[in-house]
Parts: sequence; structure tokens; C-alpha cells
Amino acid sequence: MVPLMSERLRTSLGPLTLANPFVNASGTYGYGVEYASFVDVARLGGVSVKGISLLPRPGNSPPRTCETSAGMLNSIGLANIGIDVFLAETLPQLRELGVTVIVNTFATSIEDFVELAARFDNETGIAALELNISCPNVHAGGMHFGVSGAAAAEVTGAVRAVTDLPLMVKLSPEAGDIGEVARGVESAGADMISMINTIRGMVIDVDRRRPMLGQKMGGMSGPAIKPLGVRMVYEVFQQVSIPIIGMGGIASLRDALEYLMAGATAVQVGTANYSEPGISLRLADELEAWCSERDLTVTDLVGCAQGD
Amino acid sequence: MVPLMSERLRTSLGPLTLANPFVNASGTYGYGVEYASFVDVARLGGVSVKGISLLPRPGNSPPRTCETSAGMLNSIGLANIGIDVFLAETLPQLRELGVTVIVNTFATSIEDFVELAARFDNETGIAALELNISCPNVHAGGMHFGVSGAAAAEVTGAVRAVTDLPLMVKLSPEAGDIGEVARGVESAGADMISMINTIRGMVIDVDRRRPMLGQKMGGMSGPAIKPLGVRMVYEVFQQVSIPIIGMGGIASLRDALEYLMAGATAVQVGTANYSEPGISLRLADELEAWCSERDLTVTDLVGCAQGD
Amino acid sequence: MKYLHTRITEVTYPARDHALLRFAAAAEDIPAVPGEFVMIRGDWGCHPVLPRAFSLVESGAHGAVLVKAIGPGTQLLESMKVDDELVVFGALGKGYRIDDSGLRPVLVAGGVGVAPLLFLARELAARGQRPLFLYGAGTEHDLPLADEIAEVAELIITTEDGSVGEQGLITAPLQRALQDGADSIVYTCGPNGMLKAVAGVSQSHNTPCQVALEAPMACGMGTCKGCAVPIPDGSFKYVCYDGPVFDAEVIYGAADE
Amino acid sequence: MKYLHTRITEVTYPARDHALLRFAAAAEDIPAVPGEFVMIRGDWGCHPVLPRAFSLVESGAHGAVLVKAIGPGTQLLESMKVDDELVVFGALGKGYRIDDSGLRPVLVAGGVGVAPLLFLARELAARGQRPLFLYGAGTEHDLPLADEIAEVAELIITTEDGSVGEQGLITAPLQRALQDGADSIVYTCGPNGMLKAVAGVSQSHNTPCQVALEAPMACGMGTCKGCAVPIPDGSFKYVCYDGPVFDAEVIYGAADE
Ligand SMILES: Cc1cc2nc3c(=O)[nH]c(=O)nc-3n(C[C@H](O)[C@H](O)[C@H](O)COP(=O)(O)OP(=O)(O)OC[C@H]3O[C@@H](n4cnc5c(N)ncnc54)[C@H](O)[C@@H]3O)c2cc1C
Ligand SMILES: Cc1cc2nc3c(=O)[nH]c(=O)nc-3n(C[C@H](O)[C@H](O)[C@H](O)COP(=O)(O)OP(=O)(O)OC[C@H]3O[C@@H](n4cnc5c(N)ncnc54)[C@H](O)[C@@H]3O)c2cc1C
Ligand SMILES: Cc1cc2nc3c(=O)[nH]c(=O)nc-3n(C[C@H](O)[C@H](O)[C@H](O)COP(=O)(O)O)c2cc1C
Ligand SMILES: Cc1cc2nc3c(=O)[nH]c(=O)nc-3n(C[C@H](O)[C@H](O)[C@H](O)COP(=O)(O)O)c2cc1C
Ligand code: FES
Ligand code: FES
Repeated sequence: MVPLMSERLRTSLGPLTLANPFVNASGTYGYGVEYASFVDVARLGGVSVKGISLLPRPGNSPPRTCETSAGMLNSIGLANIGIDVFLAETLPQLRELGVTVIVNTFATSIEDFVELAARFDNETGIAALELNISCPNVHAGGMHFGVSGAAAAEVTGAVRAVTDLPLMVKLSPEAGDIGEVARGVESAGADMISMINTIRGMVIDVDRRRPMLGQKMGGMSGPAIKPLGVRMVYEVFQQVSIPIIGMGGIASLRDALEYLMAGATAVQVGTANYSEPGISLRLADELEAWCSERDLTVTDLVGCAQGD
Repeated sequence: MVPLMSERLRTSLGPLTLANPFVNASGTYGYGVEYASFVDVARLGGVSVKGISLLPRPGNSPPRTCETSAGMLNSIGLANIGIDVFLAETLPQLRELGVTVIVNTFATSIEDFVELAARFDNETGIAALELNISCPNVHAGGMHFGVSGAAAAEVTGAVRAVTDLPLMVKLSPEAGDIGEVARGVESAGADMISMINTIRGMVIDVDRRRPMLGQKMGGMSGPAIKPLGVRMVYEVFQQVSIPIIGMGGIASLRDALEYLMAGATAVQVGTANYSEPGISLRLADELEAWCSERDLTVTDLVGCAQGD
Repeated sequence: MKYLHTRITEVTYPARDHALLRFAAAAEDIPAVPGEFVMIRGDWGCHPVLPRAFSLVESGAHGAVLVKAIGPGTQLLESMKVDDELVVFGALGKGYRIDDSGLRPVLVAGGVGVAPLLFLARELAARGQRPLFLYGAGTEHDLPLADEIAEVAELIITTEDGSVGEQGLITAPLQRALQDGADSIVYTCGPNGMLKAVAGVSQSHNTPCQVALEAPMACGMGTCKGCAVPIPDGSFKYVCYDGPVFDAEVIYGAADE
Repeated sequence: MKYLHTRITEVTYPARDHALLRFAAAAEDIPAVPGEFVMIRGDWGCHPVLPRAFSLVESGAHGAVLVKAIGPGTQLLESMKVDDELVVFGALGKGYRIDDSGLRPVLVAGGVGVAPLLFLARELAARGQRPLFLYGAGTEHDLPLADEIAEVAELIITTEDGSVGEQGLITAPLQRALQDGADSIVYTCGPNGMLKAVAGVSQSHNTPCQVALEAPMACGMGTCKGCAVPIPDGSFKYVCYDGPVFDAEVIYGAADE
């Protein structure tokens, strides 16, 4: 078992240092506390909590998930408890458990993103703030900030102005030019980039002759999208100098290594949590073994497939 | 076996009528003639030949293909025999075989696209011209035309001016707004849209710590991308009135039905040809049976999952 | 609640396309009440990605689930062999709340809905009750575990094609049973359409009814928010943690709604 | 050339992680010369998507291929059973051009490279020749079909760990064989590194050498342009239709290059 702080696995993302590079991805691990009875959540690199908005959200009409070849679609619609309940009830539990908490936030306007950030800025026990400017599952706003460099920079800059928390901005693979968006958020003061969010897809139920999901479209995640995520991390690594947290389809040590070698300094694990809620810790153990066989550290791996 | 002209399966795409909706996708079926000894290629809805350029192209440095979860990457680099050899040697064979020929063309400048179109315009035995403005595997040009509505419209309009052939423009899933590109090519005189081309991905060989492909990135195809293709066809169907030929990951009757119900008037089958070079004819037979059980025609299915 | 990397210890085939999988699980690992379920995934690579939900057929030193092969995940599970690896995660959800006020238990199963109800029937038998068990299916091949049920309950079978038991739907014997005047409670599990019909019949006899729902699931434990079902007041319930067993009125509304 | 929807008729396991699959194919369906190959895919859903290339081990009323499980596709094939469905497509490519000028045949196999060379050895035996067969592997478990070879050829085995035969690489007995002065021709198949070494030794003895290459393939028949290998003049050869068997100079250049 990896000790809480293995020298090999420790990874530094500017103002944020993680004990190991495995963070559980937002929306796929609830608020983290649900798993505490059987996963040692304090040993995780971190937990990015389900996207939090100012008001609680009930979510979209069902069905909300369906499967695709080596992947899944979801149209949850950011169902969440809202910031008040999160601060009053959940955050204290996370502090108690010793979890490295990344607060993923979601809003449909710059003002709301700013208000969320300002309120989180006053709290203790938050390791970083992650702005979800790229969720495909809401009608108003949401992804719009994530598909242009200027819009992404604007929201990032506004949030940067009100918080000293390490600031991570989560990019959408649907941007026509993801490098431009990455440069935009870097120039506006983001400390880190996380990528990729889901990409919208549709499955049609040919018996009913209707889209399978209640919302028709949903965000695709899982192994099917891994080559997109790795490619985009590889591209963005060449265009920014802030650290990248890579994700999309990670389900094995090799998958995580691909992201690190492409240029990610840490990774997030999403869909794979559903089949194995402790997968991140297993992969951390496997990475420790892999690195020590080769006498390498995680830092040695970051971006090592770049070049030539 | 489906007769050459089944009333149920016949599908009309403006100036082009196909005996059945199954066309083999460019780059995945060579020039069609290679299969004639064991597949009744005249019975196919059509064959979109490997992308043809003015000069022959040797292709990219290997490895050129690798696999991904439920998909594959290719970085062939449009290796092809060039228009001269195609016209002198291949097209006469295709005419002889009675194949419904869709000529897929590729160029890096508008002038070259126009020259290709003008030369094909003089030939007999070509059912339609397909402009590949969306190939991710070439350094110069290529996809650039496919990611903006204005650029796509410009090349479409220039080609339209020199040919009366039914004109199909093939869209890239990497456009930030594929609907805008679709509207652009429609307004510039395209008769049909084919979609989607591949989306760029990367696989890293973690043992060698280098990208698996010689070109590092390649276009992803196969079942993994089907939900993207279906979603985009569904979206574009609402924004244009010219017919759409859907593709991306079709490997079964249900897959083809999803595309038709999303709004495609015909489909192309790509990667699945590799495992079963006669798959399109098998699916045509299955579609005939499916439709006749329900007393439906292909036309009844087109876009039937839209609405509500 | 636990997740186990475990192995299949026994496979039997109680009916065509059905497998009963038993896997190693220490008694304390999966304590369960009838109606609770587990999420299971085999070591089958990248497709399908999500685990599948199965009701526990029993609790104890080994977990056991009944799998009906209907799609890619269940086909893979149905074809698994002794010693194959499984990741099993559970027990999850809220099971049947067993009445202890003396009502006569009437269990109504459709198809694989038999799994949690066999477990329940055995629990009731252990408490000295012999429940009435109404078991409906399309045809004779879709009646796994009928013999096991007959050991602990009074069994009435219906098939739509009449190949075994009464021809027709399970609501017919249910009507008769509830008409006989005994104060009853209905516990049911099966296809959503059947559940609604069973709830309707129960309601018309003022008989309490607990239904076990299905919904597509990802996490199985309340974190993904995938398994929402809309309820009459316009809000949502989550099958995996508010249920899968609900009082019928919660889902379908009270009689006058 | 044909594609067949066929079934497995026999499976044997000639070595650990190796399966010899035989499938129904009328004699006229797959006529082949040694070195030709088939593309095979099972009925395993969406992953992996591409068929896999395998050298034919024999021609005749049944096709047969030797599969070594090294990744997802070969693992699925290796675990297949009699009656499982296969799509088989072939015979494809250009096989060995068998010398008929009287040169002594020396066959050099590494690992599963044994498959086409067993076929070749049997062809040669049918023509009344008894070839020299050099068979190298890492260890004793990686020597499938050695007994079959011994029936038709003079067999010399090397293993890197010395567990069977001579310890070392296959190039050592090849050096010895080519030094004995007889005019020989080398036919080889195995990992790319070994092929290059074998070609080098052959060239240093002015012995003609035919190598059977591997490359990642999609179509197997010249249409996808995936299986390119660069050759010394800067152009490409395509393994699936220019090869898989090439004269060694075509791939590695002539001695003075
Ligand atoms: C709480 C719970 C308990 C269950 N207990 C059992 C059990 O004991 N035995 C058993 O055989 N099955 C049980 N199921 C159903 C089982 O989970 C599904 O059959 C399985 O997920 C189907 O997976 P698949 O990959 O084979 O098919 P898929 O391809 O996923 O589905 C095939 C068909 O079933 C539909 N479907 C898939 N999953 C569900 C679902 N969860 N609810 C409703 N429809 C669905 C799909 O829309 C499709 O039409 C239970 C489900 C739930 C939610
Ligand atoms: C003409 C030809 C004949 C062949 N004959 C045989 C045979 O008789 N018996 C046999 O067992 N195998 C044979 N092979 C190799 C076989 O096709 C591969 O082992 C198989 O494709 C691997 O598939 P996989 O899904 O198991 O592994 P993958 O995951 O595809 O690959 C596992 C590893 O092998 C590498 N690899 C994959 N395919 C190839 C390839 N075609 N060439 C080189 N490296 C590759 C990958 O990069 C990876 O490192 C032959 C290949 C060719 C091209
Ligand atoms: C059910 C579900 C819900 C999600 N909710 C959120 C969310 O609230 N906020 C967010 O930033 N990303 C959300 N995501 C996206 C994931 O965090 C992640 O970016 C994506 O799933 C790709 O990673 P994966 O392939 O490992 O799942 C969600 C994903 C899934 C599957
Ligand atoms: C090996 C390969 C080569 C391709 N070459 C071309 C091409 O020359 N021109 C083109 O327009 N599309 C080309 N494509 C894209 C396909 O025509 C198709 O758009 C894509 O593969 C998605 O369909 P599929 O998932 O069914 O394969 C190629 C695809 C593959 C796999
Ligand atoms: S399945 Fe995830 S909340 Fe119910
Ligand atoms: S494998 Fe397609 S050209 Fe060789």
C-alpha cells in the first residue's frame, strides 16, 4: 500500500501538491463522504466533488444514463445539493475525514461563478477550486464559456479576482480549438487546467424510435473517449506552462501512464469508479510499483512522450 | 437477397438515388474493384472511393493504424494513386462492374479542389462527388476547410461553379459548431452532406514512451464514435434541408437504424468493412427484412426520432 | 457495504438463459435484507463499462444472484464459469420492510423479479409464515426457481401462453387472493408495467403494496444521480438509495391522485 | 480469396498460451501457399474492432491457424471453443516462393513464426525434401508444434534460457549451417528483430533469404494502406499484398547499402 506521502508519487501542480496523482472526477464520486466507510478517502490524491451550484438542482428528466460502445452517456443535469448544504453539512465531514477536496463549481453566469468562488474562498479545507465551464448537460450557459478562449478567459479572470484558492479550469473537448481556450484561461490567471469533460453524444432506441435519454443528448465518458483526451492533453501541454490534470476513460495503470506521458501532472478517474469505487487507490499502488521497478518518479513521466 | 432495386430500400438524395442506403466509406474500401471477385459490388448502395488527389501520395510514416477501445486510429495520410491513374485505369473498371461510384476528393487548396472537380465533371460513370474537407491526417490544409462555415462555403461554392455532378461535402466532427459548417455548405450549393469524418486521437505506447503512430495522432473511427455521429446528424438535420449521409461506427443493423432515425437519408460503413468486407450487403438484407416486417420504407425512417 | 474482488464459486442454470451465480463472500461481507442488491462486473475489458445491478437471492457466507441474459452485460455474466473473477459491490439500497403486524404476505413476481422474492419468502418461512406466492411469466422457460419457491410458499403460476399454470396475467390470481377478505400485504418485483398493474389491484383492495423498481444505474449508491424516477409531486426518487423497494403510493400516487 | 462465416471445428493447445484453431472451409475455399495468411475475427462485439492476421498452417478442407495469446484479440481467439463463430477472410498476401533449383532449404522460425514454416516444411517434404529447421524461442513453453516439425524436417532448437535445445539465439546454428558450404536458401518468420539478424547472417554467406514480416493491419488486402513498411529507397512496401514474404534485400537493402 502506498503511504500517504510517497516521494515517487507526490505531484506538484503549482500551488497544489497532491500525495499521488489520482483524483476522483467530479460527478462520479458524489461528495466523497459516501465512500468513506469502505475506501480510505484520505489516501486519494483528491476528490473533485459533484459540481456545486448556488441553488440546489433536481437534475434532468430520466432516463439519465445509457451505455455506448466502451463508454456511457449521462445527462444528469448537475443535480446537486447546492452550496449552502454543502458548506453546512458536507465540507465539515470532508475536513474530518482528511480528504483533499477539490470543489467543482458550476454556474450559468459569470456573476454566479464569482459568487460561488467568493463564498468558497472563506472556507478552510478546500485544496482547490475547479470551474466547470464545460458541462454539456444544461441548457443555459454552461458549455458556452468552454468553447471560446475569450469567454473562458473572462470567467476565469473574474473568479481569479475574488479568490486566492488554487484555481483549476475544466475544459471541454467540444471547443473548436482547445489550445486557444487553454491559453485563454492561463492568461486569465488559472493555476491549472483539468481536461477533458464529456463530449455530447446520442443513442437512439430503435424500438421506440426515440433518443434513449430523456434529454436526448448526453455527455460521453469512459474508455471510448480516452484517445481524444490523451491527444488534447498532448496538444495543450505544448501551448501552456501551467499544469494539466488529464482525464477521460482512465480505467487502468496504462491509461493513467498515457495521460502522464502525454503531459498531465495528475489525472482524474471518472466512469471507472462505478465498476470499482476503490480503483484510484489500486492504480496508485500499481503506479508506485511500476515507478519503483524503473526507479522513476511521477514527475519524470510528465510529458515524456512529447518530443522528436 | 435484396434485389438491385427494392422499393423499400431505395433512397433519394436530391439529384442522387441509391438502390439501398448502404455506401462503403472512403478509405475503407479501396477503389471498390479490389472486392469485386467476392462481393457483388454493383448491389452496394454505392462505393465512396479512397480520397483522390491531383498527384499520387505515398502516405505517412508508419505505424499508420492502431486500436483503441471499440475503435481505431489511422494516420494513412491519404495515400492514393492520383487522379490520372484513377481515370485511366480504375474508373473504367468501376463502370464495367456497374458500381455506383462516389468520388471522394482531397486537396490542400481551393484551386486544386476546383481542378479535381472540373476534371471529374467530364467523366461518365460518376454518381456523385464527395469533397473531403475534413481529413485530420495531412499537415497542410485539409481539415481547415472543415472547421469553419465560411471556409467550407468558399470551397464548396468554388467547386459548385465548375461541376454539375451531385455534390456531397464531408464534414468534420472537430468543427466547434458543425451546424454552422453544414449551413455554410448548403448555402454554397452542396446537394448533400456526409458526416462524420474521423476525430483526432492519440494512443501512447507506454513501454516505448512515445505515441503509437508514426504521425503521433490519427483519426478515430469505429463503434466508439457512433454516439458523436448520431448526435451530430440529429443536430444538423434540424439546420439544413439537404439530405445527410450518416456515418461513424456503423457495424450492425441497429447502428444504421440509429443514423436513419436521427435524420440520415443514407449511411456509409467504414471500419466495419475490415472485419467483414461484405457487411453492407448483409445489412441491406437485414434492413429489407426489418422494414418489410413493419411495412416501412427507408424514407419512413429518415428523421423519425426527431420531434417532441 | 463493501466491494469485493471475488470469484464465482458455483454456477447453475435454473432455466433457459438464466444462471444462478454464487460467489465467495464472508458472511459479514454481504449482510442483506430481501430486496437489497449488488452491482457486479466481470473482468471483461472495456465493454460494457458499467456494472450491472442484481438482487441478492440470499444472504450468508456466499452471495448469490440470478442473472437473465438479455443484453451484453448479462450475456457475459450468464456465460461465466466457476473461478472467473467478479467485482461485487453491495449490499445496496433499501429492501422490503417486512410487516410484523400479522398481515398475510402475498408475493407477486414477474420473470427475474423472482430473485428478491425467493429471498423474502425464505425469510418469512424462517419466521414461521407460509406466504402466498404468485409467479407470472411469458412461458414455461421463464420460471426459474419455481421448485425452490414451492418449498417455502404456496405457489400459483401463470403464463401468458398457458404452457404451465393458469393462462393469463398474474393480476388475475392476485384479484382473487385479495378478494377473499384476509388482510394482506403485497410485495412485488418484476417489469415496470406489471408493477404498476399489481399496485393498482392492491390499491383497489386497500392493500398495502411494496414495489421493487428497476432503473438504469451507474453507481448504485446515490452518488451519480442517474437512477432518478419522477414521482407524482414532480420531484425525483432515486431507485438505488431511496429504493429499489418503495411503497407503491410513493411512486404511483394515492388512490385519489 | 473468400470471406467465410464459419465455425471452429477443433481446438488443440500445442503449448502454453497457444491454441491451434481449425475451422470449416471447403478445400476450394482457402487454397494457399505457405506464408499466405487469413484475417480472422470472432463474434465478440465492439472490441477489438479489427480482425487479426494469422498465417495458415495448412491448406485443404479445413483451415488451421496457430494463435498465441498476447493481447485482447488473440486472448479472445485463444479461449474460443468448438462451434464458436468466426469470420475468416483469405487466403491473402504473397507467400514463400519455393526454390526449385535444388538449393538446400533452411527454415528459421522464431515463436509463432513456426506456423507458416511448418506448412512450408510439409510442402517441401511432399516434394521429397527434408529441410533443416531451426526453431528458436525464449523458453521451452514457447515451442509449439515442434513434434510435427520433427516428422518432416531435421530440427534444431535453441532457447534463450537453455531449457530445451541449445542455449542462445537461433543465429548460432544458422551460422554453422551456412558455413558448411552447401548452397542454401533461407526461409524465415518470427519477430522483426530476429528477421533482420537472420537476413544479415544469410547475406554474409551470400545465401538468398525470404522473410515474412508483420505489421499492424486493418484490411489485409491492400486497400487501407495501413501496413506500410519503409524500404531503403524511401518508398513503402505493403506487408499485406507486396508481402508478407519478401526477399530480404527488398526490406533491408543489398549488402553494400
Ligand atoms: C435494483 C435492480 C435489481 C435487479 N435485479 C436483477 C436480477 O436479480 N436478475 C436479473 O437478471 N436482472 C436484474 N436487474 C436487471 C439487470 O440489471 C439488467 O438486466 C441488466 O443491467 C441488463 O444489462 P445488459 O448489459 O445485459 O443489457 P442492456 O443492454 O444494458 O439492456 C438490455 C435492455 O434492458 C434495458 N435495461 C438495461 N438495464 C436496465 C435496468 N436497470 N432497468 C430496466 N431496463 C434496463 C435496456 O434499455 C435494454 O432494453 C436488476 C436491476 C435493478 C435496477
Ligand atoms: C501476416 C501476419 C501473420 C501473422 N501470423 C500469426 C500467426 O500465425 N500466429 C499468431 O499468433 N500471430 C500471428 N501474427 C500476429 C498477430 O496478428 C498479432 O499477434 C495479433 O494481431 C495481436 O492482436 P492482439 O489483439 O492480441 O494484441 P494487440 O493488442 O493488437 O497487440 C499486442 C502487442 O502486439 C503488437 N502487435 C499487434 N499487432 C501486431 C502485428 N500485426 N505485428 C506486430 N506487432 C503487432 C502491439 O503493438 C502490441 O505490442 C501475424 C501477423 C501478421 C501481420
Ligand atoms: C455521471 C457523470 C456526472 C458528471 N458530472 C460532472 C460534474 O458535475 N462536473 C464536472 O465538471 N464533470 C462532470 N462529469 C465529467 C467527469 O468529471 C469527467 O470529466 C468525464 O466523465 C471524463 O472522465 P471519465 O471518462 O473517466 O469518466 C460527469 C461525468 C459523469 C459520467
Ligand atoms: C483507414 C481509413 C482511411 C480513411 N480514409 C479516408 C479518405 O481518404 N477520405 C475520407 O473522406 N475519409 C476517410 N476515412 C474516414 C471514413 O470514410 C469515415 O468517415 C470514418 O472512418 C468514420 O466511419 P467508420 O467509423 O464507419 O469507420 C478513412 C477512415 C479510415 C479508417
Ligand atoms: S445509480 Fe447512481 S444515484 Fe442511483
Ligand atoms: S493491411 Fe490494409 S493495405 Fe495492408
